[in-house]
Amino acid sequence: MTEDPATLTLDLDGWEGPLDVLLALARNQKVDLKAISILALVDQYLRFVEEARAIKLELAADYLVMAAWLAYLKSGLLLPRDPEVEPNPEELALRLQLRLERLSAMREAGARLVARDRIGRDVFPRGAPEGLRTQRKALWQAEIYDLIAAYGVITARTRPVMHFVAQREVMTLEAALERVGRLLGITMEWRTIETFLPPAATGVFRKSALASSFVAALELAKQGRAELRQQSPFAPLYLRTPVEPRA
Amino acid sequence: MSAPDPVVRAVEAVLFAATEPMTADAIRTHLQGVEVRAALATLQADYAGRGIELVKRGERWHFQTAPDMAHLLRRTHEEPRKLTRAGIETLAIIAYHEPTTRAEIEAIRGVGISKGTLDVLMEAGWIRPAGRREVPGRPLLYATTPEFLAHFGLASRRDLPGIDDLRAAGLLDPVDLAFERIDSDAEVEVSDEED
Amino acid sequence: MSAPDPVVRAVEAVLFAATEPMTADAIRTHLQGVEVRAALATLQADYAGRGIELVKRGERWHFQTAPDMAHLLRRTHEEPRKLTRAGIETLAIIAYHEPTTRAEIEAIRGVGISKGTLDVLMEAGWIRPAGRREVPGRPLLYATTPEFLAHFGLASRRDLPGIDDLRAAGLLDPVDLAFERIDSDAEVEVSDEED
Repeated sequence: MTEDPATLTLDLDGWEGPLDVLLALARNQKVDLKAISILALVDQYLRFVEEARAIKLELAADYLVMAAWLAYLKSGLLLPRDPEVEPNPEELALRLQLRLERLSAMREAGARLVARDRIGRDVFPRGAPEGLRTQRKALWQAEIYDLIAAYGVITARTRPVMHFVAQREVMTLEAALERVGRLLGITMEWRTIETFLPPAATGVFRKSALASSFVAALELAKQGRAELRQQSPFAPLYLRTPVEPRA
Repeated sequence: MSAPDPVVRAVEAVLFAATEPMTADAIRTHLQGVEVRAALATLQADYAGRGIELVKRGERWHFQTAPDMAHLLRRTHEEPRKLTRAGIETLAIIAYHEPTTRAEIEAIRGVGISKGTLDVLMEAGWIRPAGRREVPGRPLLYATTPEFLAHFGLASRRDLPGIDDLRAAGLLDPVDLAFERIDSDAEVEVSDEED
Repeated sequence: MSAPDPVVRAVEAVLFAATEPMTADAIRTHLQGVEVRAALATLQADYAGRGIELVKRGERWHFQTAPDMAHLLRRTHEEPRKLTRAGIETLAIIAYHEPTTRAEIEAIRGVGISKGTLDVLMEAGWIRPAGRREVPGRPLLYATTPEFLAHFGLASRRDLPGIDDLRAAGLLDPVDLAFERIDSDAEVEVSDEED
């Protein structure tokens, strides 16, 4: 520590980085930030960093980076300007000044903000409010149609399905087996399956007789008691007694 | 309001911010010995007839909302809500089969029901517990209420369409079809609500 | 005090009983649609100069003790959380620049923000995430909350101390923008001189 007002105490815990230090140094110039001497500011900062090193205080890297940048800025400001160098040193100095102004403005704004009449410190809400309670009550809605349609759905979904076949004439497989087997013995010629059906069969009974006779023919063929022939799919189906019954 | 004197203002602020009713002595201590009784009387008169009043309970003073405003502190807000499919199906089963148990409802629906579903129907006032069935486990029975009949515009449960009526109305169509119809109904309702 | 009309009494009772500041709309909803704006103005006038006042912070209204009563009340109440300098500056930067990103806060302060700083401000309920900026990386934006306005006694963000002056001086603009403006002003001046 020194008596020099331009020198800051080297308690680094108190500083939030190089910009913070620069702002404090700039404030020590006791002029509007717009009018600060950037050269003086650079010298003050470099002295601050040197002193820190002199007492072997370990400085964070960003303080050293700022020191190097400021040393570069200083030389740029002092030496004759090289028009090739962009950005030029005056521009860099102006940018630094603008940054310091902005940090300073926000620091002051923050101080004014926390100094306002704050709830819980300066002004107080009611200590024991009764509280407002809104009980939300659902007003459930459903229409009679929804209700019966739902029941219809459940019923359709879960009732056991029963099919009633009303008075349909059928030829059973047993009857067909007996009839086809008996008729096969009458002749040795190929005959279409239709000739094996009862002559009186019409309508659904005929369909039933055809289906049963077909299954009967397959069964008889399996037993070696019939031979089947069909030229192509859906072509007439022929049956006859095997010429040489298989074993 | 009149602009009150400083002691009245101080007592007013202290009582307002207090978390508990305070005795006159406690207020005085708080205000570094200022006499507060006159101020309390003034405040009580100031607030007479307002939405807030200053009251003395035993030896303690506190602000409270005027008793005739108490109903404002608790408000019931009704929100129309649509029953879920589980809700409407459960209600339909109870209506057609009452009194019935939860297990029966589940057997008929073919899906389990959550307790919440029955709760919602009870909250709506459409079903009620109706004793227990005297079988092992004594399961609770559910039945519909007069409110149920009133809501659905039915004179009695016999007014519910029977299975034959449902079939005639096409409501026993293959399940897929019926589901589609319900789904599209639901969509229409949603878009109505958005309007 | 004058005996107020029923709507004024109702609004008074509701705001008095409420645990949080309420918008005029919320009060109207609570009172089932009664128009409350005139009543709020009446109440605000009724309480002017008393130990309690009705204030509007952002869009929300609440009763609180008069600021000049602070000395009487402070010692019974615990100090609200003490903010660090980093916390205060970060809050100020967000309030004066909102919505703003973490990178912008760091650019102004010249140091990184430790994670805890934003957390503390969010936990206090004073800042909130406010979407993302649609630039590469889509950084999160931060803005202040209605609680921030209420806590710091601000009627709106326009009420932030000195915000008009700061804006007029360009001190809320980024350095780049300010620099460009100064640069172009300088050029204008140069051309003026040439005239």
